Amino acid sequence: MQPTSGEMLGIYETMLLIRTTELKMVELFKKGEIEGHMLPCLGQEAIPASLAKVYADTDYLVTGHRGGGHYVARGCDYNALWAELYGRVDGVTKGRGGQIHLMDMTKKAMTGNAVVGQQWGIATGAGFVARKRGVMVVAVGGEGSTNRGVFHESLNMAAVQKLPILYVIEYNDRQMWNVCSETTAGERIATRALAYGMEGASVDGNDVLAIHAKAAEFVRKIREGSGPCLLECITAKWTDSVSNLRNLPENVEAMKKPDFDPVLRFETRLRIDGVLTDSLDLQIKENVRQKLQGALSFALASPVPDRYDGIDEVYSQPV
Amino acid sequence: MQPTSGEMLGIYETMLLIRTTELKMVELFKKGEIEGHMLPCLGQEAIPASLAKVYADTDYLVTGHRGGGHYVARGCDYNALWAELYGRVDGVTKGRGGQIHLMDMTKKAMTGNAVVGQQWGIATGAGFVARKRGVMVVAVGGEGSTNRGVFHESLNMAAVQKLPILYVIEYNDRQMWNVCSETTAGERIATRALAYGMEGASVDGNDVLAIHAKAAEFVRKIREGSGPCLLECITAKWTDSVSNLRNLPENVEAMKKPDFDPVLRFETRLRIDGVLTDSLDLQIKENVRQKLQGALSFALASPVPDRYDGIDEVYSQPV
Amino acid sequence: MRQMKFVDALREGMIEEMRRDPDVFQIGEAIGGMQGGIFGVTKGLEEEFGKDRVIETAISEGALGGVAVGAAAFGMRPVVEIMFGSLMTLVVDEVHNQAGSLYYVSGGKIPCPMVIRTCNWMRIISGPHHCGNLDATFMNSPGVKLVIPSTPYDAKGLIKASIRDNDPVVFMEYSPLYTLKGDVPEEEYIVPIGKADIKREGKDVTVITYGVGVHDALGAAEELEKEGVSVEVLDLRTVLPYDKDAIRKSVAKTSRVVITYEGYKTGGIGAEIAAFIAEECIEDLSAPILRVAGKDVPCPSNRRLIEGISIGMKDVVDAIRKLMA
Amino acid sequence: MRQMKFVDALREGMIEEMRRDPDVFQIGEAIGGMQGGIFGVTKGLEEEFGKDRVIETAISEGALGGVAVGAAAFGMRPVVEIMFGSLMTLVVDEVHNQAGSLYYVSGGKIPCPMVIRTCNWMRIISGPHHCGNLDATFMNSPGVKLVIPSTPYDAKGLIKASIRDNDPVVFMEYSPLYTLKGDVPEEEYIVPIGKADIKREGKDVTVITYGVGVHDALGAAEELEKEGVSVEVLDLRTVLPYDKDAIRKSVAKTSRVVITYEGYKTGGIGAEIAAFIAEECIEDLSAPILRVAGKDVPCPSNRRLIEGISIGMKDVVDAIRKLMA
Ligand SMILES: Cc1ncc(C[n+]2csc(CCOP(=O)(O)OP(=O)(O)O)c2C)c(N)n1
Ligand SMILES: Cc1ncc(C[n+]2csc(CCOP(=O)(O)OP(=O)(O)O)c2C)c(N)n1
Ligand SMILES: [Mg+2]
Ligand SMILES: [Mg+2]
Repeated sequence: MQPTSGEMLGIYETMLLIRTTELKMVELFKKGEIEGHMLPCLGQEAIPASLAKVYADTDYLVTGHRGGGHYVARGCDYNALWAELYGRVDGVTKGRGGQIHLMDMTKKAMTGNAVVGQQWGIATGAGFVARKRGVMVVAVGGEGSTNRGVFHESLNMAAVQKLPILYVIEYNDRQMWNVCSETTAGERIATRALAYGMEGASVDGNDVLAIHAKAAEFVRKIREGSGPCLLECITAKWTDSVSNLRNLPENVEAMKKPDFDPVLRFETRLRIDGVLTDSLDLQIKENVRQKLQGALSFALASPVPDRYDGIDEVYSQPV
Repeated sequence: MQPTSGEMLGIYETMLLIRTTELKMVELFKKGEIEGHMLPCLGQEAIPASLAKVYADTDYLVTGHRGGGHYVARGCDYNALWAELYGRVDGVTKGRGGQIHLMDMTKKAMTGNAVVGQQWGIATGAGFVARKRGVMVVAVGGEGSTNRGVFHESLNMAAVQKLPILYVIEYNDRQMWNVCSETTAGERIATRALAYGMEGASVDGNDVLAIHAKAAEFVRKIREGSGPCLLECITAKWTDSVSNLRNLPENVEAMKKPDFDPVLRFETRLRIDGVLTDSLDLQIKENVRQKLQGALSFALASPVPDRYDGIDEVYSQPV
Repeated sequence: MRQMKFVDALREGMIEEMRRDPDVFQIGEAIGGMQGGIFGVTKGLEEEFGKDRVIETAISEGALGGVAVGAAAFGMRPVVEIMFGSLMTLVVDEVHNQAGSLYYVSGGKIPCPMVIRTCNWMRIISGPHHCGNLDATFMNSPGVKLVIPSTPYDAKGLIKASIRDNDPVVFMEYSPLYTLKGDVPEEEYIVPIGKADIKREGKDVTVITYGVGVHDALGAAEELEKEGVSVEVLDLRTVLPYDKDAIRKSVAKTSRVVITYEGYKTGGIGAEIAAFIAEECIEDLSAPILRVAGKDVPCPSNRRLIEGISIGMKDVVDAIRKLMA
Repeated sequence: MRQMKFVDALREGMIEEMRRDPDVFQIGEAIGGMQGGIFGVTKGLEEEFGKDRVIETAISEGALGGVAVGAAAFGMRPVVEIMFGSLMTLVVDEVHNQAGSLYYVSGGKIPCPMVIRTCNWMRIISGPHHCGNLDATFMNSPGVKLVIPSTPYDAKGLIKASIRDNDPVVFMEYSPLYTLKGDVPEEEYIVPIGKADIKREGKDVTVITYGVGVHDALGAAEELEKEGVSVEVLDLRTVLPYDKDAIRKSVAKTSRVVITYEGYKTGGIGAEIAAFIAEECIEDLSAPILRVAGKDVPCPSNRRLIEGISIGMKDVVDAIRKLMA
C-alpha cells in the first residue's frame, strides 16, 4: 500500500519543514539568539514524516528526547514551537520545557522527555488509554533507549495485554559518544521484540517508502488486535545536540551523499518518479519558508515571561 | 558428560539435605518455634543440587529470594543457617537477615535478596570481578524476576562485556498469586537470551541429569570465553512461602507424583541405575539427619542477640 | 455510626470512585482475583470491574510507574499498587522527574491525575528489603502530593480525594492499620488533600505525626492525661504539601513539639516539619523540637532486634515528659 | 602551592587510587576515550588503564547500580559514573535498599566499598529532567555516605577517601565547580569522610552549606564583612553522616544559622540540618533557622525563569541581614 502522490508530496513537505526548522534552530543557536539544550533530528527526517502519514489524527504519539521532528510531522502548533525555542510565553509549554520537552496535547503528542527510556513506560500507559478509546499509540525512541530496563518491562506488559502500540526505534548507532558495538548486544533491536512473541522488523530508516510500507502493515495489524509491534528504522543522525555540531554536512563530506540525506534521497526519488516537478518543488519550499517566517514573527512578538511565571503552576489545583 | 556415580550420590544427598532442611523449617514455623518470612524451594531441589556439582568452589553464586537451597548446595555454613533461622547471634548474618538474606561470603555466596530482580545487576557486578579473577558467576532467579528491567540491562551488559556468567532461571510458572500467562509474554524465558546474541536453553528442571548436562556444557563454554549463557529450568514450587502452605504434598495429591517431586524422581532413577542401594540410602539419610540434628543443637545453644546488637554495624567503619 | 476496618473503608472509597468514573482503573501485581494484593485491599474489584479495569501485571515496577504517568497524561485516572513501600525505590524517576514536573513543564497543560498506592509493611519480621519506608524520598519532589491516612474515615475520604485530584499522589498505607476499626459514614464524603487534622486537642504539647504514628501519639496523650499533661495530636494526613497553618496554630498554642514517625530518623519527614517550625515559629517555642523516629538501622528480620530500633507509644511518652520537665 | 581545576584534582585523585589499587575500576556511560564523560572527569583514564578498568556501558542505570553493589560485595572497588544528578532516581534501590543495608544485614560480614559519582548539572538551561538534584533522596538511607566537595582540594581528598572507604558512597559534584581553581598540594593527602570544614571563621552567624552553596556563602561573608557582620562558613563536605560536633560548636559560637543549598527547599538536606539544631542546640539559638534554597519548582529550560526560582549569594546576604536585624 504505497502512499498516493499527494501523500508523498505531503511527506516531502514535512521532511523539508523539519529540515528547515532544525537548520534554522542550529543557526540561531550558533548566533546566540536562542539558548538551551536542543537535540535536532537532522538526518532522521524520513521517520517522523513517514509515520505521520500512517497513524491517524486520533492516535497518540509519545517520543523521547529527539522528538522535535515528530512534533512537527504530527502537525503540532508550529508557531508555539518557535515561541518555545525563543523562551516566550506563547511557547507550547510557555517557554518552560524548551526543545526537549515539546508537548502538544491538543494533538495527543508527548514529544518530549529527557530521561532516556522513560517514554516506553509512559507509552505503555498511553496504550491502556488507547485500548479503551479505540485508538493506538506510536512510541518512539533511539536504539540506546532500548538498553534501559523499562523498555523490556514495557514490551512485555504491552504484549501480555495486547496493547495497541507501535514501537518505533530510530537506530542511529550513536548514544552521545558511544556506538552500539560498545554498548548493545545482539544483531538488531528488532529481535528484542521476539522475546515477547511480538513481531519486529528492521527497515532502511532513510527510505520513506520502506518505512511507510512496514509501518502501515504494522498499524493495520495492531488495529486488528495483534497487540504491539516493533519497527526499527536504521538511520544516521547528523549531530547529537546543537552544542556539539561536529557532524553537520558542512563539516563532513560523507553527509552530503544522498544516502545520508533522506530529504535529498526522497526528492530524487520523487523527481525520478515524476511526482515532483520543479514548479511543485518551488511551491513546497515557498510554503515551508512562509510557515517558518510566520512562526518566527509570531515568536518574536511573544513576550518574554516574567521571572516568576509558573511558580504557581507546580500543582494543577491549589492545595 | 554425565556425573560419576559418586557425584550423583552427592547430588542426591544434597537434595535430601535441602528437602529435610526445608520441611523442618516449615514444621518449626508452623509450631511457632521460628518466625519471620521464609521462602522454601521445596519441589525445586534438583536445580541447586545439580548446579553445585557443575560450578567450582572458587566461583561466585548470586541468587534472589528463593536462595535457601543454593545456600545449602553450595556448602555454606549449615550450622549458621539454623542459628539464623532461630534468630541467634551465631546465625550466618547474626540473626539479622533471616531466611531471605542468607549470605555466606566465605563461600562466595550471596544467596539472599528480597527485591526481586536486583540479583541480576549484582551478579553482573560480580561478573566483572569474576572476569578479573579468572572465575565465573552463577546467577539464579525465578521466571518472574526476568520481567524486571534490570534483568534485560544485565544480560545486555554481560553480553557486550562477555562476562563469565551463567544465568539460571527457576521457572515455576508462579509469582506469588500470578501465573505466567497473566504476566509474561513469549514462549520461553530462554528466548530472551537470543535478543542479546546469547545462548539460551530450557531444560526439565526436575531432572537432575538434564540440568547437569546443559549446565556443564554452558559452564565449559563460559570458561572458554563465550560470554554469558542462560539456562532455564522448568520446575514447580510446592509452596510460595512458609506462611502460605497451600500446595504442600500433604495437601495436594498431584504433588505426590514423582514428576512433581524431583527428589523421589532422582531416587527412583538412581535405584533403577543401581547407583543407590538400600544401605547407601540409609546411610545418606542418616548423614542428613545427623547434620540437621547437629545444626539444631548448635542453633539452640546460640544466644539470642541483645536487642541493641548491630546498631553500631550500619557502617563498616566508624565515621 | 457504621464501624469499618481501614482496609474495607479504603476499598470502598476506590470502588465508589470506579463506579463514578469509568476512567479510573487499577493496575499492579497480584491485585486481581479474590486475593486482591498481598493485603487484600483490591479484593473483589476484578469481579466487579473486570480484567480491563483491574489489571494484573508482571514484576515490572518501572513500567508500572510509567503506566501511571502515561495513562494520566492521556486522560485516565490510574491507581497503581506497588506491593510494598520499600519497592517505591523503583518508581522514583516516574514520580519525581516525570509526574512531579509534568504539569509545570507542560506549561500547565498536562495534568497528571495518578495515584500510586503502597503499603509500608512495618513491624514484620522480614528484613530491610521488605520493611522500608520511602516516604521521605518523595518529600523533596515538587508537584507530587504525599498522602498518608491514619484512620478508616481518613483512608476512605483521602483515597477518593486522591483519585479525583489532578496531580500525582503517592498514597501510603501502613500494614498495622488495615485491621483498625473506626467510624465510616454511609453517606459519601471526601477528606480534602492538604488539610491536617487535630486528632485530639491539647494545650501543653503538640505531637505532629501521620500514619501509624497517630496511634502512638493518641496512646501517649491518654497516658499523659493521667499526669495532667494535655497533649494535642496533629495528624498531617497530607504530608506533602503539608498544612503549615495547622502547624503554626498548634505550635502557637502549645509551644512544645514532638514529631513522631516510623521511618528512619535522619532525613525523614520529621526533618522538614521541624525545620519549618524552626524557621517560622521559633518564637513560639519554649523547648527543643524532639523527633521520635526509628533508629537509622536497616530493619532486621528478628523480633528482638526490631524492638531495639523501632519506636512506639512509650517513646512518645518519654519525649513529652522530657519536654515538660 | 600548585593551582588546579576542580575537575583535574578530582581526576588526579581517582588516577592515584587506580594506580595504588588494581581493584579500583571505573564504569559508566561514555566515560571512556578522550571524552571522559560529559564533563570530562574521566578523560584519559581509558588510555592509561585500558577498557577493562574504564568500562563503557549502555544506558542502563539500574544495572550500573547493581554492578556497583555486586562488584563491591565480591571484593573490588567500583567507581560508577551516573551521567548527571537527576538520573540518580534510577539507582535508588541499589543505593538505599541494597548497598545501604548490606553491611548490617550480612552481620557485618560484607562490606560494600562502592562509589557512585554524579554531577548535579545546575544552572543550565535544560529543563527538569536534567537539572535535578537528588541529594536529599539519600539522606534517609542508613549505611550510605553522601559526600559533596566544594573545592579542588576537597574534591581530590574526598574522592580518594571515598574510594578507600569500605561503605557505599554517593559522591555528588556540581557542574559549575568543575572549572574552579584552587590549591592542591603535590604530596598525597586524604580528606577524611565525616568531617565538616570551617571554610571561613566568623562569630555572628553560621552559614551551613556544601557544594556550590559554599561559594555563595563565602561571597556573602565577604560582602557582609564590609557591614561589620562576621560570618562563619561551615562546609559539611560529608552530608551523610554529617558532622554534628562541628555544627554544635559553630552554633554555640554564633547563635544564628542560615542553611543554604541549591536543591528544592522542602524536604531538602537543609531540613535535616535545621531539625538537628532545633533538637539539640536550640538553647544556643537567638534567631530562627533560615533555609536559603531553591524554590519548589521543577527547573525550567529558560534563563529568566531559572532566575525566578534559584538562589545565589544575594539571597544568602539577605537572609543573614534578616537574622542580624
Ligand atoms: C536514563 C538516561 N541516561 C543517560 C542520559 C544521557 N543521554 C541523553 S541522550 C543519550 C543518548 C541516547 O541515545 P539513543 O537512545 O540512541 O537516542 P539518540 O540520541 O541517538 O537519538 C544519553 C546517554 C539520559 N538523558 N537519560
Ligand atoms: C521488585 C519486587 N516486586 C515485587 C516483590 C514481591 N514478590 C516477592 S516474591 C514475588 C514473586 C517472584 O516470582 P519469581 O521471580 O518467579 O520467583 P519465585 O518466587 O517463583 O521463586 C513477588 C512479586 C518483590 N519482592 N520485589
Ligand atoms: Mg542513538
Ligand atoms: Mg516463579
